[in-house]
Amino acid sequence: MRRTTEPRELRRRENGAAKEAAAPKAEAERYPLFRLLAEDGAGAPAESPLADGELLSLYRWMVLSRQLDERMVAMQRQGRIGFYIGAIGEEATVLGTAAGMQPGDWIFPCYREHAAALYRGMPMAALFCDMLGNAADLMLGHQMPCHEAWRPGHYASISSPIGTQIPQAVGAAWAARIKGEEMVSLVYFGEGATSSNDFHTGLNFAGVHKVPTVFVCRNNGWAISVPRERQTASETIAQKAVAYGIAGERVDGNDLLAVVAATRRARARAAAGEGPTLLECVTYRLEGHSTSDDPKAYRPVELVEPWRKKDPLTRLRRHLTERGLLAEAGDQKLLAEVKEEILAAIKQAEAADPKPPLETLIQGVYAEPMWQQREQLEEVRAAIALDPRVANPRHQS
Amino acid sequence: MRRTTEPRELRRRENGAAKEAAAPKAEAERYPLFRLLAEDGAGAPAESPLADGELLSLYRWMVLSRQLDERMVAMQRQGRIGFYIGAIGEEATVLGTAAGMQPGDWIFPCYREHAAALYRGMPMAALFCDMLGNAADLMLGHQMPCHEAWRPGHYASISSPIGTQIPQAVGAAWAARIKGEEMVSLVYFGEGATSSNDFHTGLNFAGVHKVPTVFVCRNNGWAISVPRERQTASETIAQKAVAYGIAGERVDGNDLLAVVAATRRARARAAAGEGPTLLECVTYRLEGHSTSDDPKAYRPVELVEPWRKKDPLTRLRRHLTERGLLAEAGDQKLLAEVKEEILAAIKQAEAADPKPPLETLIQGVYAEPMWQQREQLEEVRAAIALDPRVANPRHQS
Amino acid sequence: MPVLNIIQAVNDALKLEMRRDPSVVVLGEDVGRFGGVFRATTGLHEEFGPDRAMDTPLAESGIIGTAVGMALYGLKPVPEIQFADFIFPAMDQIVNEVAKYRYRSGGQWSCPMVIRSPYGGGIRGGHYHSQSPETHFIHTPGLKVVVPATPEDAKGLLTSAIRDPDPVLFLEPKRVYRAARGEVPEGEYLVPLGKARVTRAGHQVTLIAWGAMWHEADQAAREAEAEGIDVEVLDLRSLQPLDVEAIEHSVLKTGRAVVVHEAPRTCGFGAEISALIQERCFLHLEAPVLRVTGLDTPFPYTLENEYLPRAPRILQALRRTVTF
Amino acid sequence: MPVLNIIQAVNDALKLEMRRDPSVVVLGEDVGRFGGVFRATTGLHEEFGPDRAMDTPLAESGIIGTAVGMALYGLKPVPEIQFADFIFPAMDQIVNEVAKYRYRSGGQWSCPMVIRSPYGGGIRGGHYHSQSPETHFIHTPGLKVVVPATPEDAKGLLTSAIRDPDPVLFLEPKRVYRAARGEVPEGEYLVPLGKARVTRAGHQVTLIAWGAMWHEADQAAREAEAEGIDVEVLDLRSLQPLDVEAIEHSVLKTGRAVVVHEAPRTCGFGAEISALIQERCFLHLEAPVLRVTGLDTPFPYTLENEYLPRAPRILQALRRTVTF
Ligand SMILES: Cc1ncc(C[n+]2csc(CCOP(=O)(O)OP(=O)(O)O)c2C)c(N)n1
Ligand SMILES: Cc1ncc(C[n+]2csc(CCOP(=O)(O)OP(=O)(O)O)c2C)c(N)n1
Ligand SMILES: [Mg+2]
Ligand SMILES: [Mg+2]
Repeated sequence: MRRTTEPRELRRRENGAAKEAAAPKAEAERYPLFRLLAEDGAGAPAESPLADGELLSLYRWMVLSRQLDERMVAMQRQGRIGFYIGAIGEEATVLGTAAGMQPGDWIFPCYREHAAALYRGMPMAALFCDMLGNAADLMLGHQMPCHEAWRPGHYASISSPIGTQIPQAVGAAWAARIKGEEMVSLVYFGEGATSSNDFHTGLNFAGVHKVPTVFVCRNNGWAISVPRERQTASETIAQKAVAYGIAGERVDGNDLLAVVAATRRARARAAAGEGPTLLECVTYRLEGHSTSDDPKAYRPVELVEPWRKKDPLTRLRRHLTERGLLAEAGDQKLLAEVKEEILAAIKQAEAADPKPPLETLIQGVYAEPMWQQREQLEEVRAAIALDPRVANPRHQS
Repeated sequence: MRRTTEPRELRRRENGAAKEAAAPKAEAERYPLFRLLAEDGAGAPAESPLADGELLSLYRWMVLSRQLDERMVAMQRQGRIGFYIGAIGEEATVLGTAAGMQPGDWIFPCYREHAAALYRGMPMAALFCDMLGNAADLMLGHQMPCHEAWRPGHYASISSPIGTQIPQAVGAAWAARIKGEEMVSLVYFGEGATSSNDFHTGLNFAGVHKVPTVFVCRNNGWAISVPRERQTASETIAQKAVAYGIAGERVDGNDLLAVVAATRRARARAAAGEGPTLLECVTYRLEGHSTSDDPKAYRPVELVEPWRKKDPLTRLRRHLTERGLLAEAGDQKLLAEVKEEILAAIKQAEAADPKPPLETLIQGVYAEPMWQQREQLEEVRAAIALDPRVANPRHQS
Repeated sequence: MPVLNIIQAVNDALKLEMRRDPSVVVLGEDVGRFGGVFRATTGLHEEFGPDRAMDTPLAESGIIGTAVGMALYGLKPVPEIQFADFIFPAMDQIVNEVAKYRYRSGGQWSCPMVIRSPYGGGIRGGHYHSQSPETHFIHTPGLKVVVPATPEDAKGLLTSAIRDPDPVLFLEPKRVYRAARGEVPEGEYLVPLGKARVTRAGHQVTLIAWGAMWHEADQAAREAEAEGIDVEVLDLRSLQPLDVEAIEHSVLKTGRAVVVHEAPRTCGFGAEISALIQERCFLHLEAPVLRVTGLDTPFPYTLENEYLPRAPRILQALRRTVTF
Repeated sequence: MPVLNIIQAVNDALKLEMRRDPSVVVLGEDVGRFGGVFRATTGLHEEFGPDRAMDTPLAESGIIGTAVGMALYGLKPVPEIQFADFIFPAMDQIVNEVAKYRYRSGGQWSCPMVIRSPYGGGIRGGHYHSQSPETHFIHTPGLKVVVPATPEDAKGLLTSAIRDPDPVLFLEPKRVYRAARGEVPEGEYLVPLGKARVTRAGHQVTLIAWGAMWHEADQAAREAEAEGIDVEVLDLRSLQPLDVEAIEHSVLKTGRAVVVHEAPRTCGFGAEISALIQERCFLHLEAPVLRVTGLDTPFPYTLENEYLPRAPRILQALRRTVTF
């Protein structure tokens, strides 16, 4: 057997992953990176889709998202929550796309878009109750942290399996069209998810039936330890739209202005009956995949450094400052407020009973429990009554 | 609810399916139809990849394929076999691709490529034993008709589920590369299969790892009752290659010369380490999907007529005649020979016991039957001994 | 009452429910313009248009995945899987999404739908057109699994399934799709999910079956009667919810039971029924619960009659049980 | 002998088999350069290179689909599914292809492979990182299903699975991945598939478990002993092939049995074992076979201890059985 027959080009591509501007090839030229704000945030943007107030408000959301992520990671380290997965470095992508849609539109999240849930009105304390899986958790303690759902804000339920939400978002928007309602769905997924079965069927179904869905790929460069170059040989994610006869667009995912503008464009196309769009937001996962992951084992820090300089928050802050919307003092105040808001919500969430009641074991399996669930709940209840160890994490004598 | 919100364009596209030369759009221009021989077979081809002897031999294979299909359909109507699915109208695609590969290459069939199995050396009588599922059937009577496998000719096993063979072909070629062997795999599937999960993963894996596989899409216009326009919104199948960063090519699937040339090109690229190719062979399913299907219920005959005129056999016959390789008398003789060969093989196959022995029930489930299979076989054997109706199709008293 | 076969009864139920409730839609491969390869959705495209009888691309995962989104948005999708053998590409959407959507969102959302699919063997389909995959779905909490045996039940159960708040897998016995004919009530007709049907009263042994195999069980019971064996026959109709009371009630009386299914024996639903009976009727059992089932092999082509647990084999099991 | 945990034992077996047989390759998400999210394939990429320890794109169907082709071509692939919960996108390849390839080609071809996957709950993973899907695969003729409980067995069974001519699903108990430590023989070490392990001899009741739950069973048996209940404990190790003789042998002696598993009760493997016992030991049974199992619900997050059939609940079942 030959020692290494792995295609040379694959290794080359991968080693070159750090280098930013590889010689553009045909497809990359057809799908140029759309950008409004300079990479360092300096100077006037090519165009400005947001009024001052909106802009400041979205900046605040981005700050909140970052603070949320940092706080949750800290809480996980302290053992106060079991798991966390955040969006550090991807804030402009998450909030820019959320802001580019209309309030009645439905959002199908992946698992990093907690800020979008809050943006859609989920109370922060409710989000934290989900992190804790406690008695006040809307998810009844059924799901891992970071798997929130918020129906009033048309924010669908998160599941762990990669890609499943994609055809679901298509189905919802298809249903809306059938009902004659103008709703456009938006669905988030990573570039890793483009390899999934459901990416393929979701985009293909949407293409055939011209379903009004905006497909947002957060191309953050990594699927846990697998770099984009090992995920697909296509130069861009946007060009995958060609396979489905739909529109594709590549946007600088760290440029809030560009993300908002591109999302609005895609939404307008969808609403006008011109079909779905695959929107590739080029960004970067600055931290580990989740609190269960330490990227040092597979990702040289040199790869990350250039992206730290492109932090979407710093970039937007500079723009706001140059635009005269934000001064150092105001920024500090905003940060303090946001931290306060988060701490208050955590406190509120932690006040609830850490365990949901025993009945939640069988709630929501069916509209009404069947005899199996009822009997089994009673079995567990009786078992606990006989021996409280049944309900305790450590039962060893 | 609105009466019909189905996108107007979808209906338009579909109604236009009959019209052949729709205004070419961007992608179709990037993937022009490769053709060597004029549609009516007249005149000198643009290039001729086959020597006279090869050409005549392939013509004979195509005639044999057509005769085989017609005979099998007749036998199914007579109740002599249970089911048949053939390749009438798609002979140039099947035999041109098979002939474009090297003998050591592996073929992963879909279910219409019986002629390729024969081309790879499967004895015709063995194929018919599979149609009969009889005691001499290499498949031990386990599979429906038309699900043959022929290992000596590197012709893999057919299964009904659509698309599954695609990543399998990739795995085989990947394995060959790992072992340092120069084998290129070829896999057949219909345009309907491009919607399957396995099409997506197969091409994506092959793209990332530059696996030497030739993906042959027999685009015959229909997936049972679903026309290509309802299968995908992409203008061509070949352009789907863009999504995987691999080569794509569109070829006139009714032009044997073009199919052979394009297959050789794709094979050469694969063998040179330049990666896989998606080869779209544009052809047409002239008959029903299978003997279980009557296309009159969903396909206006007007759609089929233009394609009858483009019959790959007529086209090649004219070319051979003009080239001076075939005269009317020779053609008649060839036809008679082929018919004779088929009849002889049928006779041979029908001579075998129609039922495989009872032990075949449990053979091949595992390398060695486990106790469950052994016990259950004995149960059935004992049951038959007690009551022969156990083994009879009709047991009602 | 008109006499219909099962396909016609299914079609009747779909048509009536689509007339009654504008949110009911059907989708799948070939189900629209063509009306389905078994013609179960014939006429729906004509009557309700392409927005409510939809042809989809060839991808079961996409059919179920989009159906989830439709259900979330308030439609009641009735996706068709052309053959139950082809349900596996959609397994992830069914097991991880459809079945868990209500639970995981704490009841904020649910995605009721009826996944229709012809199942089972005896039609010379080999192992890719004959499988009986009910175990996979009965073992998936959050799903209901319904299998009619007769045209009347096909209509009544399908209607109930469509109105049910939970996702239902509706397996149609294609072996008797056309052969099973019977009177079917006209107009709205419901058979509740979770109620077994005692199709023959008896005292000596309880014979449990469903779907196509109920017809075999019924014949075996008739032949057994001729031999003086008095059989009570249960057609379960719905495997989840399961009418365990009907089973208990019957076995407490007879003390003996035989269960029949086409799927491979190991981990088939017969195992669950056997386990339940011995858990609940232990002191009343006079013989082991016997299973007459498909073999632990894929479904064969030529020897399918030898494989299928048809009446003659069931009869032998009945004899063995009563003489234990 | 070195003391290893289960991950290390798995890694050891993989390394030795890859050294011994150049056709053995591993593939999956994050298994190459990184060495797997649980680090079970650590060092393989370094030692054997990217051609034998392969990172794949994120698609389980592709992992298994390409593994089929590799196996047909003579490699022995050992694909990893990162969590057993994520096996469902590959269900079609496993059920319709891997399991049936030998059968459908009349033995011309076969595609042996070992699909490794961590399974089970108790690690605060919620329902997408805790499932125990063994039933689906035990019910699929053509597959073998193996579940080690200890590091020693993890090594010995994995080695046998890799050398087996049939496809094997190898489920690794992630709850005790690191917690279960024990002496593991160095160098080549095989434990045959299909032989249960009697881990404690007893006369009053047979307690049957496997994988992570065997540890709970073992503890329950020790506590039962303190109460004067004499328990025989069986670790099945391999669910298919199943050592039915070991079960029969034990239950014929004890007349009572309790079976434990994490998966939902309905149609879990406990049902099959219960059915087999009453079919084979009917006249010797002195109490119904009890099942101590997960609930018929998805796996919960917060209340996972209440859900899991741990020692205290098993102990109660033992008491109920012996006093029946
Ligand atoms: C079907 C499935 N397979 C594997 C996993 C394990 N897994 C969780 S996240 C992840 C990587 C996802 O990468 P990407 O789609 O790029 O999203 P990102 O995390 O970068 O936002 C994997 C492999 C999973 N959740 N689901
Ligand atoms: C997974 C799966 N779903 C559905 C079917 C039923 N079916 C058999 S052939 C077919 C159409 C295939 O069309 P295409 O891929 O274009 O191939 P063609 O028959 O035209 O050669 C369908 C839907 C199947 N065999 N497998
Ligand atoms: Mg990513
Ligand atoms: Mg076709």
